[in-house]
Order: sequence, then structure tokens, then C-alpha cells
Amino acid sequence: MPETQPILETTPIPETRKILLEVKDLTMDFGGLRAVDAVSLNICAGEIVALIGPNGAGKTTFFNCVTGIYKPTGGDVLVHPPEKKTQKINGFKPNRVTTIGMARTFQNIRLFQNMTVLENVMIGRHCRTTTNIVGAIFRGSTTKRQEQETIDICYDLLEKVGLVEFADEFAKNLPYGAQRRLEIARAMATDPFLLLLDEPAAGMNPQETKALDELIVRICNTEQIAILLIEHDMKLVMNISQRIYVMEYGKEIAQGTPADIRSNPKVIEAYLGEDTDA
Amino acid sequence: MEYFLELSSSGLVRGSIYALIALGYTMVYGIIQLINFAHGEIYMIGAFVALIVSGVLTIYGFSGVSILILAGLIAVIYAAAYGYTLEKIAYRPLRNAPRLSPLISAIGMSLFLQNYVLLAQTPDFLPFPALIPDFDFMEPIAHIMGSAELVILVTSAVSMVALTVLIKYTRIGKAMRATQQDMTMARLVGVNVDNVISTTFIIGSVLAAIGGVLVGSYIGQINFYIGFMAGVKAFTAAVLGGIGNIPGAVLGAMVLGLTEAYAAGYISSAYEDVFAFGVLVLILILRPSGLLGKAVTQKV
Amino acid sequence: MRKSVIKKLVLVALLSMVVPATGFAADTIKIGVAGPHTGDLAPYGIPTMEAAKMVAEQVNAKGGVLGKQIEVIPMDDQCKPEIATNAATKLVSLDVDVVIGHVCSGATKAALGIYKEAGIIAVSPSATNPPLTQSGDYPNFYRTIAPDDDQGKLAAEFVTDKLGAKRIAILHDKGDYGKGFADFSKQFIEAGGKAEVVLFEGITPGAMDYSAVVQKVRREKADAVIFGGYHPEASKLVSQMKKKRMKIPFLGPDGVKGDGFLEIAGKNAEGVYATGPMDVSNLAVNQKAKADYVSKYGKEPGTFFDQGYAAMQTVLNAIKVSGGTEYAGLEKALKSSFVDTAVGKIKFDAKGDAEGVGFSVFQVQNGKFVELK
Amino acid sequence: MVDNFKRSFLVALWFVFLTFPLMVVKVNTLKNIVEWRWINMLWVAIGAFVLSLVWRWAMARRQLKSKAAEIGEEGLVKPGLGQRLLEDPKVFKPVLIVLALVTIVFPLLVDIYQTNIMVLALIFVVLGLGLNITVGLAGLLDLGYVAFFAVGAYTYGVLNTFWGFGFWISLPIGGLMGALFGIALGFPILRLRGDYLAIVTLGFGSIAKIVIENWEEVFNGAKGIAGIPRPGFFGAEMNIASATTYTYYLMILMVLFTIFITNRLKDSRIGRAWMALREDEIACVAMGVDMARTKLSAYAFGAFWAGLVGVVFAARNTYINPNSFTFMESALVLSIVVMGGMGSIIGVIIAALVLILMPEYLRAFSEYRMLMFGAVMVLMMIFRPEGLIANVRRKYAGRTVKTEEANA
Repeated sequence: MPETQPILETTPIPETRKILLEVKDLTMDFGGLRAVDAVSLNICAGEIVALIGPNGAGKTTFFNCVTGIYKPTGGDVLVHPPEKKTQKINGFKPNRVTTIGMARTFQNIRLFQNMTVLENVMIGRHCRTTTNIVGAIFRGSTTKRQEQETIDICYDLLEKVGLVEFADEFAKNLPYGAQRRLEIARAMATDPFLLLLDEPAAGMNPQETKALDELIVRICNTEQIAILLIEHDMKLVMNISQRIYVMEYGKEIAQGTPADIRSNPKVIEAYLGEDTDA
Repeated sequence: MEYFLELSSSGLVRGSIYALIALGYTMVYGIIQLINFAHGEIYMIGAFVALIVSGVLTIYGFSGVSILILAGLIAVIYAAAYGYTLEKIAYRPLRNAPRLSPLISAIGMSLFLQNYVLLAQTPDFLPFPALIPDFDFMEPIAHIMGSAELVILVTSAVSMVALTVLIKYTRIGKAMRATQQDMTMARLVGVNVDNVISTTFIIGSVLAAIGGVLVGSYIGQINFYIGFMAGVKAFTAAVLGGIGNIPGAVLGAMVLGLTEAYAAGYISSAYEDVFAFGVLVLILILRPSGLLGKAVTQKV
Repeated sequence: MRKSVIKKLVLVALLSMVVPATGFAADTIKIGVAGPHTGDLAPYGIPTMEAAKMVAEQVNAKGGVLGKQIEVIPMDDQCKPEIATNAATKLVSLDVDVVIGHVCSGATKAALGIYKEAGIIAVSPSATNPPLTQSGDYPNFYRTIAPDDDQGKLAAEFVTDKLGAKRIAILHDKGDYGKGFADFSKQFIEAGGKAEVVLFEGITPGAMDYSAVVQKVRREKADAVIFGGYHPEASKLVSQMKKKRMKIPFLGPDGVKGDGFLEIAGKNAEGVYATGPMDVSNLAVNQKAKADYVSKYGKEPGTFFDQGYAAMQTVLNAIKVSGGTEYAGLEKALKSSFVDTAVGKIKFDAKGDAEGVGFSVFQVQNGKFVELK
Repeated sequence: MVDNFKRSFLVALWFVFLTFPLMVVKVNTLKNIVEWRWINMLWVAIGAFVLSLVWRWAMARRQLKSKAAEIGEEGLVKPGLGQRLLEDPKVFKPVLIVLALVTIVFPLLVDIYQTNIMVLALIFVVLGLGLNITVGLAGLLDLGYVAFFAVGAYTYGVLNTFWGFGFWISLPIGGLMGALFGIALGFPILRLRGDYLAIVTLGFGSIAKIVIENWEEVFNGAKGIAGIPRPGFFGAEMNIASATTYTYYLMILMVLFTIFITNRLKDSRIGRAWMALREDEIACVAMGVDMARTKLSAYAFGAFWAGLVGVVFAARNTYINPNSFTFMESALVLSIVVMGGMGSIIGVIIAALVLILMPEYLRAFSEYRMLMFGAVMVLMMIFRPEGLIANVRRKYAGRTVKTEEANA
């Protein structure tokens, strides 16, 4: 893709910031279908980056490749966790990716429906806690302490997303917007340095979207968690993201600041007929 | 060599019966992702109805081919009716339930139907009349393949061709394929999904009943329990071939039938089932989607 | 509460003594009849129960034994060991004096320990497993049927001597009974040295067909087949052998010799051999028992009816001779006094096997099993 | 209403047609007699009519309920009476005390037969609790659970016949062997999804039985292993009555032990991972839960109880043969779990007691036992998928109050 090359070069990554996730030429084939075609992407600490594109552009597939749900057929996914050595994670199982420090939410909400809100978040702590079968049976002081810590952390997270009052409610009984926020809280419980949000605002009304908007910015600023989000709500995307990548038909067609993207003819073409300012 | 042929012939016969039953499993699974555990029971009920009808007809003085046709026809009708009712009672209310629920309901239905036949009829084996006559032209090779075996192979082949035509070229076949692809979408474009599912159960039941009648006539005895093992094996065959895939079910059934025959012939028939399930586990480890199944990428 | 504790203590005390709990003031003589009365093996258990009830009715009508009425207590064990122990403890807790049963050897083994400890004698109509008597573990066990090794021996001798077979294929259904019979047949054929066992293999009961194993028999060029198991598999094998145009003799044990086999195998049954308890249908006692049964139930009695009938007769006789239901007395009576039963004039030997019963070989001729002399 | 009757009438007609050949006609091919049992037709018609009315009523209720749940009206989906009672300490405590007393004095009040079947029922309670971990908590359908039970029973049988191992040494070995087999069988099926798992576990169940049947040198084949000693108590000689009573208390302890351990695990990091796996495998993995390890541990842990209690089973019967380990037993344990309510401990206990004791006390109905199991499984799934006693939602201890933390 020689055409896209110059754009990549024109928006250099600020050098002061440390790169957390570096995706190089990621490719994913399903049988004969190339869903993601040599997409490259970088995310730095403290950034909010958006990945946009028309439906079926391969955004979610890209997410799935990065988070280990699919094994990419080509390219590299490198992570540079803060204060740890760089790892190439293609083909890692999702749980290892999460353990390294990248957590995600899902486009179609995937909560543990028949577990309480608190328990949902507690699952997020699984990879950060160590109680084994023996520990669980004897419930020694270490286990007890760990359990209490988990509960405390989870309550704090619920507070942050505004769900404390629902802590003992089944996840399935939450309203839609609250379920989205619970997914975010659950992902945050894994102590990520990077949060991947797959259409977090889908199905939300304007007020909820606004609250979400604030929540994401707050997470990025106060928790020091970088964010990569897929989103169709352009207002949200333009509001909060520092950089935007655009995909179409599995290919990356543009990247840059919201202002760059807004004026990029290719993007406009890709979205022709779609309401970019909605 | 002759021994090999003999074993192959018995493997193929067994395989084609498995295939007739496996098709029902695989079609239902393809559409609603449910293991219809009670499908083997439909096969058994088909055989029982054929037995009862032929018994009554014999007593009332019918003979030969007319019995075969009438008994087969009524068995098929009843199996279809049972399949239809089964879906309506045990599965339709659970359409949107968690995956385990319809499966457990299916196991319950299987137990229920077995014991229903046991109580309504008898726990003993019953003699099944030999409805298939011996053909003279098969006599020279009868020790390799007899008339009954030939009829089983031909009937199954014809049924499968008919099924293929039905699915490929008829309206309901198209609707079935559409529903299999995407139920919501099919519903949106005006396919009556409930009808399609019912039809799938009916077609599957019809094939199973054909299998039941053939087996009964070939083996000469049935009881309430024959459906269970046959069902498990047929399901194994469907999984082997890649569940949801119609040619796959036939291939899987043949592979399973031949495996069992060769295992019994060359190793030991005491471990026949061990080999059958061993092949299943092996294939599932090496190729989790079965022989012809497409690797399903789960939508996330 | 306290009363119950006392009751319990009394019970324990009673049970731990060898004296049967019914030593005192029992109005009736209780006889437990245990066997499969439900489930797929029920056809093997119900005839014994019916026989016991019939005998009891007749005796009761004549005033009972020692002036006491006989009470038959049927108990289902489904031929499963765990249910059999339930049944056994239930019978023990009901203070039965003697048990007729159990029917399956496995269930019998599970239950016998309980009877032994409670000082109760069990007379089985059908548990043919040899160690039950031969091991000496169960002194309280008796049976009115000959053990499997007798049957295996007879089968082996018949096939080698009478049929003159040289290459014998032995198949079995992997079950306790069938495999036992097959094992003994093999053992006696090998010991006899007149023929060789060319194939010894288990088949899977309930498998769709047995054509592969039938082909195997053909390949081994066997000139006779001995099958250990029950009639459904036997009829399937016979019909498939016929389909494969094999004409070698087929011999099964008493599990094959019955109307069930004739009914299911139909025409294919013709010429099949089966061992089974000696033909006793010409005995007066047996004829009367069968006639009574037919007039009562309107059908022919089922499997083990004769043996069950005989078991009940021997037990009642022992009670009469010993003048009570005490273990030692019964034991002595069972082992010493001959009784004219539905299976012939028998008494029990030191191990508990009946003397005077045995097996013969039968062949299906014109749709009936005919004893070969 | 009239419409309901009309439809039920049609349903009755349909069932009369459906059951006609099987319920009404009975052919005796040997004697060429047809028996027409017209009275059965009447029963079917009446039964189908009544059941159809009940069905309609129940379906309507069910729809109402699910609608209420959708709207989220908490008032309508209040917890059942049982659950509310259980949560009320005023009711709960006395009930528990009475139960404990009854449990303790039970063998003194009844004869050894009752005690003996109670032991069997308790064995199935433990089996139910064990399978509940695999199916109820982790959502892995296991149709060959009885194989692990057989592993335990045969472990004791074999260890005893060959090396004279006693009950108490064999008990933990049996459990460990069960767990080991759970892991060994779990490995190949890790990648399989629910439905495939069902068929493969079913296969394993039958393979286990076939191996036991055929491997005569070790397992004594179909002849079974006889003369297995009952549980010992410091070498004390016991007669059957006291041994049964002793086994009963042993089983009570074992059930308590199982409940204790299961509860602890359920409320731990591991238990939560199991439940998350049941709810959504992909989300679970994406949240950092190691699927392989979690699945294997659920398998192994479920199998552990089966193995453990298998030893007791062998000791109780003193004789084992392959007949006790068929698919029917697996189905029985599964229906215990389903009926009791997946994941619910109290429910499983009640269901096990009901399903095992009922056929003993109602021996007249034992023919209908499997028929009823089947019907119960279907009906439970449709009308009460949460089981008799729904899994009580766990409330966690509140968080540590911040100020206290600061002070400490």
C-alpha cells in the first residue's frame, strides 16, 4: 500500500511517550477471505486512540487478533509493557494477553449473566490473584487477605463506573448502559495498561454516551490506562481521541488526528453516504 | 481379500444405517445447534410401528410386498409425527434458553420415550418379520453381501439422493439452508423459521424410521433399547463428519461403520465400541470440526 | 426415643446371635423371594416369584407348615449389586426365615454376605456361578440348578464327541453368565484335547449387527460355534450366520434354551443346540406345577420356574423335617432329606449344590427344544 | 377459556393418534393374536387433555414471568418461598438443628434396611454434589460421570484383592485416582465445545465399562469382585447392623465434608472462574482466566468426589461388577443435578434423597421410575430451569471501610 505510506510518516508518534502496543502488518485470513490486510498501529502511554471504519471493515477482527481470540495469519503484535521487556504476542492465548496487561470489552456485551455485578468484576482480578485449590479449601490468612483485597478493589472500580448500588444484583438485570459500564469495570479489574473497547457506546442514548465519554477520559487520565476504541459514534470519537486510524475492507486507509481525519478525502469517500458527524 | 470384502460389506451396511440416522442429527444441529438426543428413539419407534403394523396385517391376511410398503409407510408417518411433536414439546419452549437446557431436555425425552415403549409394549425382544425377500441373483455372493444388505445400501443411497435434491432444489430446502446460515436474517426475509425447524425434524425422523425398518428387517429383532446405542453411534458419525454438514454425516457414518467392522474383524469385537469412540476422540483432537466440517470461527 | 434405643439394642443383639430373630412367637413363616422383578431382566426373576407364591398358596390352603401359614415376601433387586444389598437388608429387617434367591449370580454374591451374618439360608433357583458353592465362602447358600462348570463341560463334550467338531469358535456376551459358560467350555475343550478353540471372543450386546464377527468365525474355518449368553444375541448370531450361508452347528447355554429364542429366531432356530436343565416335564410334580400355573395365569411359565418351584419345595420340606426355622436344623434337613420336586428328587450336597439335577443337550426340532438322549 | 378447551381437545386427539399403535395394539406374532387395548386409548385421551390444559396454564405463567423479568420488575421475580425461608435465620437455625438431630438419631430409630438405603442415597448425594461442580458450576456437561465412580470402586476392589489394602487407605487413593482420570480424560476434550463434550464423555463412560468387562486379569471382568471388606473402625469386629450404622455416620461426615469443601471452593477465586466459564467461555478467557487449567480443575474436582465415594460404594456392597456403572447411573446423577438446581447444594441434596429413596419406598412404582426421570428432566428444563432450589445468589462481605484501613 504505497499510498498510505506518506500518511503514516506525517504523523510521527510523540517521542516523549512510550509505545505500549505496536502492531506491524497484521493480516488475518479466513479461508480465502482476507479480513484484515497488513494493518499497522501504535498506541502510546496515556493516549486514547480510535479505530473507525464502515461496518465489516475488519475492526473487530483486528481486536480479536490483538487480544488472542484469533491467531493472526501474518504480521506481528508487539507489546512493550511499562517496566517490563517487550513481548511478541501473536498466537498467545487470550488469557495470557490479558495477564500481560491488555484487557478488552465486547461489541455484543458478554457479561457473566447469572453472576452478580461484583462477581463479574472479581473475575477480572483472577489473573492478579493466586489462590489455588488448597488455599481455597483451607482459606488461610493469605487467602482471606487476598479475597478482601479483591472485594475492596472491585468496589472501588464499581464506584468509578457508578455501579456500587447494584453490586449484589445479577448482571443480567442491569440496564443496557450499565452493562456496558460493568464490562469496562471488569476489564479494568485486570490491571491493564491498555484497554481495548469494542463499540462501548453502541446502543446508548445521548446522556449515557456523554457519561461514557467522561468515564473514558477519566480512566485514561487518572488511571494511566491507554485506550484503543472501536466506535461508530463519531462525536464521541472526535471528542476524546487523540489519534484515529481508519479501516476499510480490511485495509488501513488513513490515520491521524481527528482534524486530519475529518478532512481526509479517502475517509470521506469511505464514509460517503454515512453520517460522519452524527 | 475375500475376508476384507466381507468386512467392508458389513461395515458399509452398518455405515449406511448410521448415515440414515446421522442425517437427522446433523440437519437438526445445523439449524438449531441442538443434539437431538431423542433422535435414536424415533428410529426405535419407527421400527416398532413397522413391527406392529406388519403383525396386524399378517394376521388380517395381507402378504409380501403389500406388508412391506404399508408397514414402511405407516412407520415413516408415525416417526414424522413423533419427531414433530417432540420438537414442539421438548425443544421449542427452550429456543432461547442456555445451551445446556435443550440438551438435558433431549436426554430426558430419550429416557421418556424408551420407557414409554417399554411400558406400553414389552421389555423383551420382539421378532421382526423378514420383510425383505431373498433375491436369487444375490445367491452366489450371499456370504459377502446378501439381499437384505443390498436393499439397505440401495435404499439408503436413494434416500440420501432424495434428501440432497430436496435441500438443493426445493423451496423448503432453500428455506432450510437460509435458516441454517442465519436464523434471524431468514426470519426477516420472510422465512417461517418455526415451520422450517419442524420440517427438519420431520425429514430427519423419516430417514431414521427408514433406517429402523431396514435394521429390524435385517436383524430380525427389536426392543425398546435399540435406539439408544444406534443414536449414540449415529451422532458419533455426524460429529466425525463434521456436524451440521450433510455429506459429512454420510462420510462419517461410513468411516465409523467400516472402523467398527475392521476393528471387530481384525482385532477384537469385544472392543468394538472402544475403537468407535477412540476414532471419534482422535478426530476431534486432530480436527475438532470433523472430517468435512468447516472450522467454525466463533463470532465475538 | 429411649424406647427406640432399646429396640435398636435388642435388634442388634438378636442379629448378632446366630439364632434367627423369629425364634419367638412368629405367627407366620416368612420367606423372602429376591430377584429382578422390574427392568430388562425381570423375565428371569418373575417366574420364580410366581412359583413361590403358588407353592405357598397351596400349602397354606392345606393348613401351612407346622401349623403356621407361609408368607411370601417378594423383593426386587434388578440384578444390580447395590439394589440387591438393599433388598437383602430389607428382608433381614423383615425377619424372614429363608430366602429364595437371588437370581443373578452377581446380585447373589452381593446379598449372601448379609444373609450369612444374619443366619439366613438362601436357596437360589438360577445363580449358576460355580464359586458360590465351590469357594466355601457362603455356607448358607444352596441352589436347585447345576453350576455353570457342569454345563460347560457338557457343552464341550457334546461338541467334540457327539458332533465331532475339531475347530471350535467360542463367542460370549462378556457378561458374568455368558463369559463364565464360555470360559468353562474352553477349559474343558482344551483339557479334552480332541479339538482346538480357534476363536474366543466377546461380542457387544446391543450392537447393531454381528456380521463382522460371523465373518471372522467363517475365516477361522470353525466347524462349530459355542455361544455363552442370552437369547437375543444368540438369535441375532444365528440369523446372521444363516444370512452368510454358514451351516455349522451352534450351541448355547440354558439362557438360550427357552421360548424367547424360538420366538425371535423363528425359522433360523431350527437345528440349534442348547444345553439346559434336564428335561423334567415327564415328572408328575413338574406336570402338576405347570398345569397349576397355566390354569392360574393362563400362559406357560417362564424361565427358572421349575427351579424356583423346587427351591420353595425344598425349603418348606426342610422346615417341616427340622421342625422349625433354626439355621442348624434347616441346614441338616436340606443336606439329608430327599424331596420330590419339580426338578426331580433332590437333596443338597455338602457345598450346597443339588444332587440329582443336571444338564442335557437339546436341539430345536420343528420349532421345539427336544432333549437329545 | 373455551379456546383452551378446544385446543386441548385437539391435542388429546393428536396424542390418541400418536400413541395408537404403541399403546392400543399389541401383537403376538408367535400365536398371531392382536390384543386391542382400547381402554388405554381412553386414558391417553383423558391424560393428554388434562395435561394439555395444565401445560397451557403453565406456559402462560412462564411467559408472564419472563416478561416481568424483561421489564425488570423486581417485585414479580421475587425469590421463591424456599429461598426466602432459607435466608431467614429465624427459620433456618431451628430447621438446621432439627435436621441435625434427625440425622444423628436416624439409624437408631429405623431398621438396618432403612439405614442401608439411606447410605446409598447419601452416596448419590455426594455424586450429585460432585457432578454439580462439573455441570452446575463449570457448565461442562459430563454424560460419563459414572466412569469416575467406577474408578473409585474398582480402585478399592483391586487394591484390596491384590495387596489387601484396607478401606481407609483406599479411600484417598480412590479419590485421587478419580481426579487423575478426570485430568487424563479432560486433556483431549479441552478444546471441545459443550455438545461435543457430551458425546465424548458418553463414549468415555462406555469405554470404562468395556475395559472393566474385558480386562479380566485385573478387574475380574463381568464376574465382579466379591468379598470387599466394609469400612473398618480401628480393627473392631462389627456385625452387619453396626457396620451399616457406622457406614451411615461415615457417609454423613463425608457429605458434610463435601459440602464444606465445595462451598469453600465455590466462594473462591476458583469457583468464580468455574462459573464464569459456564456463563461465557470467551469472555472468561478474555478476562485472564486460564481455560485449560480451569476446565481441568473442574473436571478433576468433580471426578475426585466420584472416586472417593466409589470406594464407599464398593465397601457398602462388598461386591462390585460392571452392571452398577452404566449410562443409566450417569443419567440418574445428571437428573439429580438438574432437578436440584444447577449449582445449588441444598437442591442437589434434596433431589438425590428424593430420587434414590422414592423408588425404594414406592417399589410399586419402580417400573415408572425411568419414565418419570425423563419427564422430570424435560419439564424442569422448561418450567424451572433453575431447579427445585435455585442457586442462592452470593452476597460478599462488604469492603473494608477506608478510614479503618487508614487507622490500622
